[in-house]
Amino acid sequence: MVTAYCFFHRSLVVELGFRVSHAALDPARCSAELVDAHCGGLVTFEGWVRDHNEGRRVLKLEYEVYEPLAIKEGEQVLTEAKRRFGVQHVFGIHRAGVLEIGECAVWVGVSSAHRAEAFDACRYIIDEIKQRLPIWKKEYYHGGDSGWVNCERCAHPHAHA
Amino acid sequence: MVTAYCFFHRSLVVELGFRVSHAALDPARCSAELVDAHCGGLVTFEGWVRDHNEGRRVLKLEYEVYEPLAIKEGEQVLTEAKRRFGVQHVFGIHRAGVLEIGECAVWVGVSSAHRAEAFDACRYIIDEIKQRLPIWKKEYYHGGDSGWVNCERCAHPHAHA
Amino acid sequence: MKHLQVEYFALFRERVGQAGEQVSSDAANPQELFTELQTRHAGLESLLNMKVAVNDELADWATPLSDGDRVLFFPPVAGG
Amino acid sequence: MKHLQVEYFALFRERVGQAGEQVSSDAANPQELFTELQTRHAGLESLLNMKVAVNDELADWATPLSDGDRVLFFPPVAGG
Repeated sequence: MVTAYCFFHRSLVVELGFRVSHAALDPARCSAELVDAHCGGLVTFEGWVRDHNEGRRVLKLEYEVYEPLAIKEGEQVLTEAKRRFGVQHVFGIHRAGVLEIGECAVWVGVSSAHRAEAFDACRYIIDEIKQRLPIWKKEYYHGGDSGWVNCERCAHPHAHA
Repeated sequence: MVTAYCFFHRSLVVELGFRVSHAALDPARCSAELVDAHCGGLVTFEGWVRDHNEGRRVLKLEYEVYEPLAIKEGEQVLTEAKRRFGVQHVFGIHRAGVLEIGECAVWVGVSSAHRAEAFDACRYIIDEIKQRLPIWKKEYYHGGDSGWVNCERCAHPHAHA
Repeated sequence: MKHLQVEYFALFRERVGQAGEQVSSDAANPQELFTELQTRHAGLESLLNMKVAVNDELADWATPLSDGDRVLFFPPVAGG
Repeated sequence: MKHLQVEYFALFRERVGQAGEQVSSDAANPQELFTELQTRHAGLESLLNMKVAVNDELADWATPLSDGDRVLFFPPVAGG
């Protein structure tokens, strides 16, 4: 289980790659670690816990993360982004556990010589994280009930293959 | 002349809009001001002073800003981005004066309910800032000479209209 | 008869009422295993976009299972 | 004869050797004014993508000038 995050030396960014954190994220600290005098810019994405989703008032969220595979797949996504867009440095970190409204659930940053590829790479990483990593989100609603996002209305009557 | 930056109350973000700063930028502080419980995410771009440009080693930079028009045009760009992409909050700030390698020259942030439009709006804003605002960049090179970016090799033999 | 370690995540864990169990089964692959487990756990619905991992690798539902395999059932993900 | 306040920025300011000057001119528009100023300041080259503002509004090179106007000559910008 990885509880620290972002506490790494610059030259290790690539090796450390994707992380899961059980403590609040510190975006400034994450950004600072992507600094490089050869880079002209940094694009970051922060995902925040919204107070609503699909018309329902959300009070808090719980992220369940299967860490061994989330980290492995997260690393894979970062490696793909570096190779595909030719960017300098990439980093991503995802929260696990209970989060309040407004908290940062995921942080992705990309620094590179030019900005176009940093935008493309950052977008690629967050899109893939959302689709591929074994992470599940339970929303707690005003009124007392709760639900797993993407799961409650997708019962599949036929084979799942 | 505007020397403070980012010191504004949340509800004033739209009114204050684009800024020019003569002091170092604080990205964390800028980000924090775009926080909104209705927003699901934040995309930011930071432009950094690189140690090279077009094959030359750069030692430092000087930004000259004509503030009355830079602020007016910057506001216009932010307003266009909000309207065009339907995002919640937008903010941009540009440095003036002498900057060392690695310093943040420009910061743009966009928060919105969904991430796709935040990426598009952030990219639009930085692209337009670079093309439209009356800001000039002088690079000081290793070897002692210097040059105004985009100006030194663009003498135009004919009419300028 | 294979001895398998089965693990359930998120919605699946809640529906089954446990995070994992030891299972003895003749199921040839995860697809057959899941169908077999559904007869045992009424709440274990098939969900669109569910996934399976075998020994910490994402796997095809038709991957052959071996004795001692660890089979992880993932409901649809929602990171970010 | 119009009395105009002319201002030079960045490379233009350096080439002319001053940030601004009072000019009396019959130039009908910024284009004519710039050409006239070039005869006075050898370093004042026409640059691709240069711009002009009149009274703090970006303007067309053919905008008619009036007595008392403030005319700002901008070399190609490079923000960001």
